[in-house]
Amino acid sequence: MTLELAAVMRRRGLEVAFTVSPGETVALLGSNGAGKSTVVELCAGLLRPDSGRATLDGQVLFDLAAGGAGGGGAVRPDTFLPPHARRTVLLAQEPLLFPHLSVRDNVAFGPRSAGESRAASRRLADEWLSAAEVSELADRRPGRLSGGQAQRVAVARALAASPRLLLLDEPMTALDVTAVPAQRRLLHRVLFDRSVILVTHDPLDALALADRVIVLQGGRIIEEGPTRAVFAHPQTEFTRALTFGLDLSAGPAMPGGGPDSAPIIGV
Amino acid sequence: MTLELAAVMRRRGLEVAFTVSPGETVALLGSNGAGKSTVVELCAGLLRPDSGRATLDGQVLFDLAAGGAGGGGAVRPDTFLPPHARRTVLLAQEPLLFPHLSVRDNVAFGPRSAGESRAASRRLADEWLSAAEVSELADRRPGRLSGGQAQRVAVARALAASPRLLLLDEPMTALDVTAVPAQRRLLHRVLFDRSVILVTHDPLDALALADRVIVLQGGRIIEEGPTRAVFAHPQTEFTRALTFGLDLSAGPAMPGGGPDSAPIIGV
Amino acid sequence: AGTAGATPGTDNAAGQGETLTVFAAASLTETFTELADRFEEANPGVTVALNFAGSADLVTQIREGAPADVFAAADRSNMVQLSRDGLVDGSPAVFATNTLMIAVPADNPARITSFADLAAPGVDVVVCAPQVPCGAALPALEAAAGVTLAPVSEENAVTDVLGKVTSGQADAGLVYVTDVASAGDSVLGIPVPEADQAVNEYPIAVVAGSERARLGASFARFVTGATGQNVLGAAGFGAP
Amino acid sequence: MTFGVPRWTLILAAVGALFIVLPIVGMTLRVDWSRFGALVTSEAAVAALLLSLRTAAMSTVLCLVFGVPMALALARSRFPGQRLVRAVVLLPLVLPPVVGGIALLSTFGRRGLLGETFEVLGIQIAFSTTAVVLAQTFVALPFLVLSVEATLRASGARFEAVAATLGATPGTVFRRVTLPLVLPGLVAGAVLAFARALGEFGATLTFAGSLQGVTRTLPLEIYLQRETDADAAVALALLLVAVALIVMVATHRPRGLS
Amino acid sequence: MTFGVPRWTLILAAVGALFIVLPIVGMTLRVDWSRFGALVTSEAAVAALLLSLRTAAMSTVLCLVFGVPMALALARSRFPGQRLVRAVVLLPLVLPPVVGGIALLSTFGRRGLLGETFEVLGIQIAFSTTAVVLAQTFVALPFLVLSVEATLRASGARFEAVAATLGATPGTVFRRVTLPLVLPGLVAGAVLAFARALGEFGATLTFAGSLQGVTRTLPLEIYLQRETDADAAVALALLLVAVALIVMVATHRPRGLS
Ligand SMILES: Nc1ncnc2c1ncn2[C@@H]1O[C@H](COP(=O)(O)OP(=O)(O)OP(=O)(O)O)[C@@H](O)[C@H]1O
Ligand SMILES: Nc1ncnc2c1ncn2[C@@H]1O[C@H](COP(=O)(O)OP(=O)(O)OP(=O)(O)O)[C@@H](O)[C@H]1O
Ligand SMILES: [Mg+2]
Ligand SMILES: [Mg+2]
Repeated sequence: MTLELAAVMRRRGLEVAFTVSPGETVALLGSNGAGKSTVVELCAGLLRPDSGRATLDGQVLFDLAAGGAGGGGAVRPDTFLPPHARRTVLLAQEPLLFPHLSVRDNVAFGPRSAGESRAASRRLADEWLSAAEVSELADRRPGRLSGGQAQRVAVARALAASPRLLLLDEPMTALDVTAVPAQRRLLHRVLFDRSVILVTHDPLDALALADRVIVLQGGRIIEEGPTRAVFAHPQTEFTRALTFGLDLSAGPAMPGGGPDSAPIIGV
Repeated sequence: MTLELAAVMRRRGLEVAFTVSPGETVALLGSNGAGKSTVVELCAGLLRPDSGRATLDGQVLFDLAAGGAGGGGAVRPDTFLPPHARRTVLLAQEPLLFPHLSVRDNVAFGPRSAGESRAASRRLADEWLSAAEVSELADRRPGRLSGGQAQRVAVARALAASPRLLLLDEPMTALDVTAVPAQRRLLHRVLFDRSVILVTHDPLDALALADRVIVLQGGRIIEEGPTRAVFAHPQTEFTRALTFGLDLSAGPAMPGGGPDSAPIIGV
Repeated sequence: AGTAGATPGTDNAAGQGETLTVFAAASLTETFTELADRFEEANPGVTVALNFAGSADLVTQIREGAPADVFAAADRSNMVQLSRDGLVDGSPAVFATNTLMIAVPADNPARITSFADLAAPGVDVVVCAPQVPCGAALPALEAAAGVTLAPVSEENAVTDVLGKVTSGQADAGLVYVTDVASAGDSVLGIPVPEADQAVNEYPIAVVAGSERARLGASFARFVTGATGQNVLGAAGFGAP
Repeated sequence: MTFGVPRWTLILAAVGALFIVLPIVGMTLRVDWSRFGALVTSEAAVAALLLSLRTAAMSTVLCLVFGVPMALALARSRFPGQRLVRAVVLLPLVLPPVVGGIALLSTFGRRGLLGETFEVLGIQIAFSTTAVVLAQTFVALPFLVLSVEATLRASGARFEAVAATLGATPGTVFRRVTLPLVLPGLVAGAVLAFARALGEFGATLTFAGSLQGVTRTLPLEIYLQRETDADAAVALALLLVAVALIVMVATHRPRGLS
Repeated sequence: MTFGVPRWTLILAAVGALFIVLPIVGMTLRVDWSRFGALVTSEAAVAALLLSLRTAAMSTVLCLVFGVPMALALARSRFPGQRLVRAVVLLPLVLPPVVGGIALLSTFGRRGLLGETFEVLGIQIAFSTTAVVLAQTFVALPFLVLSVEATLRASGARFEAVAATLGATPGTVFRRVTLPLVLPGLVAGAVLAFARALGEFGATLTFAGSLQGVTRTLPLEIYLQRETDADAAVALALLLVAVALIVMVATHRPRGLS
């Protein structure tokens, strides 16, 4: 499941090109407003770039000539695959749980849309809810969840849809400190053999989960490479600030690692 | 500005009582769903407890008999001060910027409501926007902000309202790593001489900003005390997990502190 | 009369189960409902379906191809319009007349006793607009009485004039004799001697192209005949 | 709890409500109760009421079938001339009675635009119960379109986007996300459409005529009764009001998204 | 971009739109254009149009003044009998023409519930332009209340709560948060109310009467013209349609919150 993407979106000042290999997890880093959410929304099909081309496993996601939307004289016609046909799943920055469905039905929504039976979808949903440690909320309406609870359910919903490409925009937001290691373990298990783009502000998440990092600034890629290499030898001010106080001398940071393997962050 | 609060809210399984002294910053810690947001919303007047009493600086915020809303035979009539009369300000877990106002007018909303002139409010707003390092967004509509940008503006809007009691529900959410130290410095400066309740999942925020911590679990207070004392000798599993890997031997954690003063967190 | 489920325009075997569709002015609702019943009694197997609306409405409907067999109008001009379009079979027959009368609320608050009183200042008089039958006769009446009215409202239908008087909204109104009769004791009728100078005539005719022209003609004769005149006379209509 | 209801607005609200309630009460006081039972159970009244209920229900179904897609198209897509289309769709609101009927005759009447086509097909629309349903649908459709469109716009398209990224096809999104989210607006719109259809008068009279049991709905019966017996008309009007009230109280339950 | 519009709905939407558009077009085709200019510029027509515009504008203002508070009370507060109140407020929608007028007469008429009070106060409503405005307000108010209430419910009270925590009094919240957020619904409701007032016929006829320049609005003039000259009526109806279209296209711009 290789993602190849090149896109320009002028309204957001974005111009990027990169590739995600099969099974690879890429962390998208960058300061607020750098364009991280824009990139994942372009992949998901929620935004339409001005121009560019993206393919997933050879299938064209979009292919838009520089002439602009529906440009006249182009020989190649513009292509824009709608989100539901892309088999990508986006966990957006806000949980956006369906207010009219129970927590269980929210999580079962992806499997149902993929054609699973009602019973099978519910079973799947219950499995994912238990993996996200929120089984006891299954029958609630989203309006009656706390912020962190809603976020966990949203993660379960995204993972349950079992996509070709998983797009996670700050999946750890609002989680309490006791939940973070478990969540990281869950993601590590799930992301293992999938293509994933993970937006995060936490260098520990990147270290624990990502094979490679891409650093955005003002809509451009300013740094790119294997996670440990980039963090060990930061080239830009942003990555220096990010890794400042992070001790990379210890072994690979793994979920559930003890204090001896713990990197350090400055306040 | 002393806050004295005792409240029971059965629907959320909450029963708490605590005090915030003038100028004191209290960090509210606890796992997801513990009741932190409920407590600050009770203080702000967005929720009505089943029973309890709260005073701010001697002024009654609410005073509700156990008999239930408008209970019959009570001698003392029920009191419930509406939010706008409380002079408390709540930064909620979601930014909820007014979609129809520019970023500047969002921040100027509090001062305007307090009776400032239009020009003075705007000047104040610009000052707070620059303190939150988002001056360049002043003329945008909230719909055109990134997640972290919206969060910063929401913080500026809450601070600009200069309340007697400031209620901050996860003010650091969605902020990028380069912004966190600056934001912490800003809060430290602002919170210095105010009564503040700060909800957070980050022990570093608590260390850097709070004089005292209150730990909630299942709607009850399970631990309480000066920050450094609680963190140095955690009594509950939650605080142990929270402070796990946090090195408190170094001097007090202060915003802008160098790597030598940096505590450590486990992954 | 109009039985539920009767489908206008269905062409049943002649005689048995025939439905005659009669379009009649709304002011004829009561009398024509009774006449239809009597006609059905006299002609077993015949059903009369009645369609009531303002005369102008009915003209529009017939022009647009409504399945009418007989048309009874509340004035000549609507019938003339229809025959000008070639939609009338034969020549219309006048089957009733009506004359104007002053109607005042039962307690007669403005103490009206004559047509001349209507012109007094402060008296709210309501009349029909000149475009509608009950108003068309008014100028003739005014000329005959030598009085010019300054009405506060020129209504679209005589029903609306009567409504204003019964509700006490107006001090007086000019309506038909039959309206005063049907309004019972909620209004008081004051005759206008000059009213016979402006008589309104009600014509009836078979509609051109009707598949039941013979039955229609017999209904029209029934209305102009003795039974019809009895029923109409009882309601206050004048003889043709 | 609510925080944006200044007290002075409650006074204005009460005056506004009284302005509508008082006339309805006033009308009730005019009813001659000794005759009420007999008046509303007369053969003609019952036939008219049944016809009204039947045709209004059918019109409401037609409004739902065509109106929801129209609202969706207006709220969720962009096409040239959209504003003009929306304005035209609302026109039946402004047409005085009779004029609506003339407009319908000009299209579906025997001599209308489509009349001849229908005639060839052996379909007679004008002056039949079908015509009543069409007339009611014509005047009621804008109500449904408006209610649903407003709810669609207010609820926004964010949840639909989420559903699409989870792999739901447009059909699934429509069925499982859009429809349930706008359900309150949909019910409100359907009740309005039903109420409007129930009260329809002018277009029916002109386009469908007034034949007892076939096209004479309750409003037409009221109009006719008024020719001879104003009391009877008021009694029947009260019957209509009661029916409308029952339907509205039973079904109109708009809710917010929170 | 939108993700919940299945393609088959567009076909239904087009059929629905045609069902409304065709009769309007059909009506236009009936107009005798050689006489059109003369007909719509006749003294009676111009007087009726001006009166209609004036009274409809005044009714719209009254609807805004009383309707917005009513919508606020219905959407944002809870009180016993709320559902009944909402249903009653919607009743003018269902009243057939004439019946609305009878109801108004029973309250504001000379012998009505309040009529004598007004008489004592020296306020003469009968046969005046005021009566026209009252009749139009009576039938148009439900439209405004409904639109605004739906928008209020859909936009939710979250932003109002935020404003209150920032120290805004209910008055300030209403002015600076609630009103701007429901503005699209407000404008839509006002346009609807204006349109409905413009087309009002039955209640005006029964309650206010019909005198050129005083109470004879355009719909009444159309109805009257029809008695003698159907062509003239259609031409005037087209004038009414054109005015309504212009107003709607110029102002009706509903927008979502996104
Ligand atoms: N709806 C929008 N319309 C126009 N511009 C927008 C919109 N949303 C975001 N932007 C702008 O586009 C740029 C990229 O935004 P984006 O949301 O991709 O940032 P981000 O990297 O996700 O930031 P954050 O870490 O704060 O979430 C920013 O400058 C932002 O202000
Ligand atoms: N609107 C609501 N209605 C009913 N119950 C609610 C509602 N919101 C939250 N709850 C429940 O009340 C409890 C306390 O919720 P609260 O939002 O105060 O938690 P929190 O400590 O803020 O959690 P988090 O860290 O996830 O934000 C939880 O069990 C939650 O499920
Ligand atoms: Mg983002
Ligand atoms: Mg919370």
